[in-house]
Amino acid sequence: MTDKLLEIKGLKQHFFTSKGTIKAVDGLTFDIFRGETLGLVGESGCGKSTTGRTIIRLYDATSGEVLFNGENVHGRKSRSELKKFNRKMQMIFQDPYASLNPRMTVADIIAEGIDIHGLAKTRKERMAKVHELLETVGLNKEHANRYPHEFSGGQRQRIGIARALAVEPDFIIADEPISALDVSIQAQVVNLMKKLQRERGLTYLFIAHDLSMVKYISDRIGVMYRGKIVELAPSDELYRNPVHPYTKALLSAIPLPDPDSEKTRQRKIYDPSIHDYNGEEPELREVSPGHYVSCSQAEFATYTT
Amino acid sequence: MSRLLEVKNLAVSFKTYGGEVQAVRGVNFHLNKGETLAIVGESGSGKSVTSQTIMRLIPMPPGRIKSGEMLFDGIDLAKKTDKEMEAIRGKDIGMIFQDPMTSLNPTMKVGAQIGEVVIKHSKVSKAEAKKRAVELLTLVGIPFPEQRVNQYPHEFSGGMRQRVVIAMALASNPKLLIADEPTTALDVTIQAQILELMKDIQKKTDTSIIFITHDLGVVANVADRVAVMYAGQIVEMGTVDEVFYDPKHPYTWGLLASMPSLDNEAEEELAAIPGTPPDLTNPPKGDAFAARNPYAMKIDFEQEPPMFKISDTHYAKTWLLHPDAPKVEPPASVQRRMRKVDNVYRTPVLVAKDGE
Amino acid sequence: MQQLPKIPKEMFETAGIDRAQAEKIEKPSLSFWQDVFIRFRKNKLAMFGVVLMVLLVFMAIFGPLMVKYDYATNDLLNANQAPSSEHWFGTDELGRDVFARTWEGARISLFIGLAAALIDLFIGVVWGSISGYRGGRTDETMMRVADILYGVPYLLLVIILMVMLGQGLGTMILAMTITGWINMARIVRGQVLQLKNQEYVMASQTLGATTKRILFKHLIPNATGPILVTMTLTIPSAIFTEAFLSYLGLGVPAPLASWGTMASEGLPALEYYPWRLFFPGLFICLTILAFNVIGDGLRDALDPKLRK
Amino acid sequence: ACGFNKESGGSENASSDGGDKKKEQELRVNIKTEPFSLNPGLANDSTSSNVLLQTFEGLTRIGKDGKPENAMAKDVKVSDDQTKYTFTIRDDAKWSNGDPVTAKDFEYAWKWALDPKNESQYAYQLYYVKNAQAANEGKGSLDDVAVKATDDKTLEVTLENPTPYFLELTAFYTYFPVNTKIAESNEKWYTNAGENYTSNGPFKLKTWKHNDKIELVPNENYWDKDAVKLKKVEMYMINDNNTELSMFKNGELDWAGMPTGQLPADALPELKKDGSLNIQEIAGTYWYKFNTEQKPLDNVNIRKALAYAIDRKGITEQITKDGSVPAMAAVPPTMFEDNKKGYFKDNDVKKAKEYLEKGLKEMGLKDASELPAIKVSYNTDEKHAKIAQAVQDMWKKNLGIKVQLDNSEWAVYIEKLHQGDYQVGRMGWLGDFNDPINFLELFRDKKGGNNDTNWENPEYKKLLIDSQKETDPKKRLEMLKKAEGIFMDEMPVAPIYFYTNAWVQDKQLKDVVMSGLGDIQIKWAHFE
Amino acid sequence: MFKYIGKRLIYMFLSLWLIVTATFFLMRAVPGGPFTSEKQLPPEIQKNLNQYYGLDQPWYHQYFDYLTSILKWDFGPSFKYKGQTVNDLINGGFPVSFMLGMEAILIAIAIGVVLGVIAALKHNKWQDYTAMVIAVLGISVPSFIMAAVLQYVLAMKLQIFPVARWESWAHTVLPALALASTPMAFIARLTRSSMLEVLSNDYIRTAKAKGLSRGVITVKHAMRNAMLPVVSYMGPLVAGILTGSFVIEKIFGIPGLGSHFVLSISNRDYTTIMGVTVFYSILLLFCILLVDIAYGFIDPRIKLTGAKKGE
Ligand SMILES: Nc1ncnc2c1ncn2[C@@H]1O[C@H](COP(=O)(O)OP(=O)(O)OP(=O)(O)O)[C@@H](O)[C@H]1O
Ligand SMILES: Nc1ncnc2c1ncn2[C@@H]1O[C@H](COP(=O)(O)OP(=O)(O)OP(=O)(O)O)[C@@H](O)[C@H]1O
Ligand SMILES: [Mg+2]
Ligand SMILES: [Mg+2]
Repeated sequence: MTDKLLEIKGLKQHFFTSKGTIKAVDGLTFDIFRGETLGLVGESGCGKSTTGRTIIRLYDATSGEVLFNGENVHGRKSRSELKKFNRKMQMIFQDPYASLNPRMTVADIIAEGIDIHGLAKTRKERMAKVHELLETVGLNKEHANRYPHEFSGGQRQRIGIARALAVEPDFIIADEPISALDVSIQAQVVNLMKKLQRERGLTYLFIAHDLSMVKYISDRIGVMYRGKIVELAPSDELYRNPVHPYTKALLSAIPLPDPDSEKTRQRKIYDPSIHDYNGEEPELREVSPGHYVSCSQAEFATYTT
Repeated sequence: MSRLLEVKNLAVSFKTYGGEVQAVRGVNFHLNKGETLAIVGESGSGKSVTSQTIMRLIPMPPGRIKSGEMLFDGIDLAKKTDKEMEAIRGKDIGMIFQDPMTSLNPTMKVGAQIGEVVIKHSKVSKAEAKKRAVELLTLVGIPFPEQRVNQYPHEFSGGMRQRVVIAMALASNPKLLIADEPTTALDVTIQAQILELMKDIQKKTDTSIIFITHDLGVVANVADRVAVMYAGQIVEMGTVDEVFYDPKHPYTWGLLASMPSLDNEAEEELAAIPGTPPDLTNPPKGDAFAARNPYAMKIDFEQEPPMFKISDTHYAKTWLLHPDAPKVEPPASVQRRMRKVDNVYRTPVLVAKDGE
Repeated sequence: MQQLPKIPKEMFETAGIDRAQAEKIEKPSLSFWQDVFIRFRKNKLAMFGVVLMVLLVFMAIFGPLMVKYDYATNDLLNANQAPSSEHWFGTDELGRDVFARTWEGARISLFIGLAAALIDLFIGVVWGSISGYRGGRTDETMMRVADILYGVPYLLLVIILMVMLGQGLGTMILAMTITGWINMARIVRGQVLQLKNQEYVMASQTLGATTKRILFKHLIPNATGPILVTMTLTIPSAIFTEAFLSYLGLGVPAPLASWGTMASEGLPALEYYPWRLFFPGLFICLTILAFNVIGDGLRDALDPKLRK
Repeated sequence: ACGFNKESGGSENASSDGGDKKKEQELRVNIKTEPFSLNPGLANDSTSSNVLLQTFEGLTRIGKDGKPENAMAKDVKVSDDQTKYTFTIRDDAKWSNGDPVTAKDFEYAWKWALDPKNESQYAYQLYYVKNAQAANEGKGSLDDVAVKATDDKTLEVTLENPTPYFLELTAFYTYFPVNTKIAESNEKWYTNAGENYTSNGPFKLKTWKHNDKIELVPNENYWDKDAVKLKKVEMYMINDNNTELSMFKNGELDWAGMPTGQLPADALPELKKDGSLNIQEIAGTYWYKFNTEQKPLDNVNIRKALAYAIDRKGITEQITKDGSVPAMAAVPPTMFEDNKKGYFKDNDVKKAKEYLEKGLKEMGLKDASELPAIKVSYNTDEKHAKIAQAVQDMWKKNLGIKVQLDNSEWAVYIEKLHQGDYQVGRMGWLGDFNDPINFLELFRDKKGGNNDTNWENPEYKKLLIDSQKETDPKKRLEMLKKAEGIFMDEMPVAPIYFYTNAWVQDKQLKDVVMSGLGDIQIKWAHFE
Repeated sequence: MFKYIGKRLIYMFLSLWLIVTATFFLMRAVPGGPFTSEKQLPPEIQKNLNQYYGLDQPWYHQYFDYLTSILKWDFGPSFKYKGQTVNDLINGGFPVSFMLGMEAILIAIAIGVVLGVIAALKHNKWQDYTAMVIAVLGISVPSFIMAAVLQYVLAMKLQIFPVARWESWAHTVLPALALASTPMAFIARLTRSSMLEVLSNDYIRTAKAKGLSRGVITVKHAMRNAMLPVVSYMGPLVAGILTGSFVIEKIFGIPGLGSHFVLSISNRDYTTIMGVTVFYSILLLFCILLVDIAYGFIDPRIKLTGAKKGE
């Protein structure tokens, strides 16, 4: 777990609107290691989706670097370089209904990447690949000629995954892949993602609200707040030993499917004004091995003791 | 305890080109004053349709109430005219819709959208309505409400929009609040805030709440009673303890089993329910869940199970409760949470076809 | 309290489930277009439109053969006869059989209407979708080009075309479409502006799809509804533009007549020989009606909100 | 009031509100379009003419009998060689503002029109005056133009050639006078009604709403003002035949149709039937020009075959329907009485076939089907289109000749004809003045003018030139007649019909005078 | 916003310049000139005329003369209507066309929107079909036929309105109706389809859930959102209608600007062609700009700056 697949350095994504600038992502720095799953959680609107989309170049970054295998993704690139990069990094979208073109067959959706990158020489080879991918995600051949509207949410999400897998990527960004699904279907999708990771050594950036699911799937978790990472740690460590007050508030708010514990749960409330930065920019500091917290020098002192 | 709402044998269907979708197929439940009933269930199981039928909001056509009564304070809502419903909607029954992104008019200021309800039902001036809108936004925890009332929905984040929708539903202190997945789009901290707010209001005004959600954690948090829906029917209903600690229906087991838990070192696979929901244009013979039910028996493919009563408040619709059925063990993760609940009958008894 | 139903014991044997079967979809496999087709076919009004259209086309092909009169042969002594068993639709000012002329004209008008509509469709869709999808300066430039074409006097453009290219079908179609596509482009652009932020478009972008691919595979197919409605509105305007072009010597050469020219020529006779306006006018209306109900039917059949 | 058999409701209404107007002697006519100019020196269109004829008056005026009579001139003296005219202006001739009309006003107006810098497009109408053409073309001086006001009331004019119809010309609007005082002080005097706009005719301009209407009232300074009965004339500009007739039927107009407006052809049979249609023959011919330099029209026999094979009666009865007369000659019968009969028989298919055969043989062809399709061009107009289609059918049926039709917008069409880019093209000519020369000289020269047929015949040309020197009117007419004979034998044009004016008018409207040229004068008009 | 409008104004100038240039050269390229007539003028006279009107100058000279005169808003004298300037023609004709156009637009919008809304509310009921038939008639019966029919029925037979001319308010009714019929039908169809779209939106259901009445929902919630496509369609339409319609003005004898658009070209009246084209284009470009701005007002989500990917 020391092999850095993705290095994100000072990434900023600002939106310029008529009402002023929205700093959706404001200086992110973190690494993702080969073969791990990094979970990303945080308040809604804190910039999680924007982060994912900027990494994969759906948005042009305002500033900062994204190094993929040591190469800057956001630099000027020729068409073929771009194509190569597009193959290596893929995305699964939040809404399984919106992310599949309702007027294309499943086979065409899945094969889109194959067609774009010319990964199949013949029609037969193409269909063979599609069938293989369908099997990989637990669907069968018979589904290839159907249209998305005939599938349930969970099945659609698996089609989205098959589409991403078609180009044999190393890295997949999953933006709330399960939020819109009901519990039992969430499980289908998560199981599949784990299985694929085991079999193909994939790396995930997993964005979600549902902290129990995030914990279940992630090796490490980053907590975002207002465009910045406030805490980053291995998942067990984060749950056992949250440091940043926002993380604490977040964890304390997770509802559990247990009426008794819910009746007694005490929620912590995060108030950003408790930080007294005095103009000092908080930085990510390592409070224990692998456990980073955004804090001032003074806070750092209290956190480490 | 007085019953605010009593739904009897409700069946709703939609005429589509593909055939008649039987979205709700004979639903019975009731709701007491000041009580929260959670409805859980798979996508497409008819949760939203049930709740919208109570408000008489399903599009007709293609929708049609095929049968049933919805007694609200003793009056059947199914028989009301559209005009009469206008006086009830928003005033006696408030509704929070599933999708906050699309539930607000994109071209109207947020304050005006909230103020509208106030003006309609309490006949106040525009200025007063706006004041009330600001109050309501404060109530749902939106910062700077004075500025926010003059903004448009797209200038709000998803979570904030959801709260606006909630504020609208609360505007005239309804007797019944129907909340259709009100917190799905929210992160857990805001979700918790909203849940607390709803409970707060419930306490103050003795509001009854129907709470629809996928999130069993939220159910555990808010519900007094839980109804589990599958394929247009309620398959299990009981108090929150009964459903969480002594579930009887295999679908409920499946739901509970597929949740990961925070404390378990979960290297094991999540227990997903395999397969897809049945086609409601052509509901299967027998038990609709049979095809996906690992405990399915032959009878499940032949005959629809009746509703069994396990306690005064606990019902389940499965052949497994039949005395002749083999004793089966729920999945391990469900077994772990099982415990003894009070007042359970010695053997389940059959309930009459209509009525509870 | 009720009696438990009597059920044979063996029914309670566990049946279990077949994992492979679990993913089966109950509904029969229908492609998107099959589905659209089925829903379209169930729409009685739309089917009426189709039948009407088929009848019109049938008459355009075989109508002129049904009477012994030729569309061009004059019979000055029998000019302006009212409809009768001899001349079903009467005769015109040169004594020509209006029935024969009407169906001869149908060929032209239907062809012109469809051809112009299709060309407008093609240019408008491509132009509008590129403009909307690219946005920014491309959009600005492309839309301003459309404005400029709109601003230059059409009559001048047409006369120039006529002089430079001479009379002919090609010139006529060119004249008809030179500005005709602009409306379509505006509408498609609006649609694309909406659609381009859909997640499936982003998904395609992340796969490295080219603009062309995104336009033709994703954006345009999903804008078919409004495109169809616009197209049904293009057809009548093409039919009458042809009449206007005839006026400038650019339309079909006399004695051939289209519905448009027949109607405009029949107009002054409205008070005296109303059949000369009535029949071409009626069939123009019927054509437009057919296209509108078909368009509406398709719109409904394609509407994702009505689907599921 | 209109005398139409309409339902009672309609006609009652129409007559009641029309009736008052009539009692008040208010006339409403349609003049179709905005006149290009109400300056007599600049006017070049019939709309302007129709207004100017009512507001201005020349030295002479075409009287009720169609002959020129003295108007502004009380006396005219002509020299023996018929080239020198001395006009004496009447003493009571006044402009509408009370200024006297002087001989100087004529001299000024004519020279102004001839002045090249005044871009008058109709200046050539004055070329009969000695040195006028040279001056207009910038080759001579305006001072040399032989028109001279010797004193306030005497105007001396010397002509290039003896011109027997000169007194008709002086009734034409280009020869009208202009109020020198006003025109010199304000060069835009003619653009609007108002005190700057003075005229010397029976009416004066009260209002001129551009593109909308012109309102005339009697000119109280007019020398013959007692003859003028109308109290007001409204001239509307509505360029739509159907609207015009509808307005007439509705009692919103007192006159519909030629020469100020036009009736829709389809309405004519009904109007004829109920007896309300008036028809008068005028000096004009509708013809098909042959481009004699294009095969096969360079062959005179083919031309003749084509000309003979036209059923003119059919055309005039079924298409124009306005009483127009089949034309088998070039000059209208109003000028050559015996042209009613013409030079050949109408629709003479037998002869036509003979000529065709002859022509084909000369061209070395066996059969008409070997002829390539002949292109008939016309400018866009319903009537032209119908006639062309009828002719197409006739030539096909009678001669087996294929015809292709080609219509274009007016300006493009004219350009085509002028450049010889056509085979057969329709055209018409309305006489400017009442003399055959006006028709025949069109084809005198191959280039220039209105020939377009590229036809030229030395004998024909000589006859025309000689006729201009001829002072004996009878001999002169004979020469012209002979020229026409040559013309009809060579057949560079196929005449189709002679024009008529067809109109309907209020039954109570009397004494509107229409000249043989089709001009209208309402000086004497009144309602009874 | 102001920056955006400023930018658009610059584009407008650019577009206008291109329109003027294209028109100038097209105009020169078409056969025939302002002095083309049956009778060919002697070359000397032709030369005089050309000189007088500056047509003997090299093209670039004339071209720049036009450009400068446009900048000075002085289009020069009409070639055909002697003594009148093009500015006179425009000043005289536009107010009339404007009046007529406004009336027609109001009729078209009022009736069109109502028809469209009713059709959408009563989707697939008889009201929908009735509205459809009316709209189909409106679309397939062009204005010149509509005008003749109106004249025949309302003026000739029923004697309610005068047949033609432009005098009193009663005179304006028929031409306005004729002019409005096609846009009205168009608007009805557009409104219907976008209303259908809007009515199936969730926020309409939200509004119902508030207990609002149908009328309020339709007017306050649905219509504003449904008007967007109609508004975007209106840009060129308004410019076209306000500057008059040749056919309608011809049939009703209305002294508007519309006839100059066509007649100036038929007459090859160069200065008038340029003048009315410039005038029309400015109006057109303004209308399109207004529509784009109005779009943002109607739907606050629409940003004026055409948002690009990643902006
Ligand atoms: N295209 C855009 N233009 C302007 N602002 C935007 C745009 N996209 C996102 N934003 C803003 O950027 C911020 C971050 O948005 P983002 O979608 O990344 O949040 P998120 O963390 O994914 O939230 P959620 O959990 O609700 O999905 C928000 O305030 C949002 O309003
Ligand atoms: N307007 C409609 N026309 C046709 N079918 C409909 C319509 N509305 C709902 N349905 C069908 O009714 C069934 C129940 O839908 P409903 O929205 O109640 O599900 P739900 O339980 O709320 O699911 P989710 O959790 O996804 O919100 C579904 O099969 C759906 O397809
Ligand atoms: Mg997001
Ligand atoms: Mg729902």
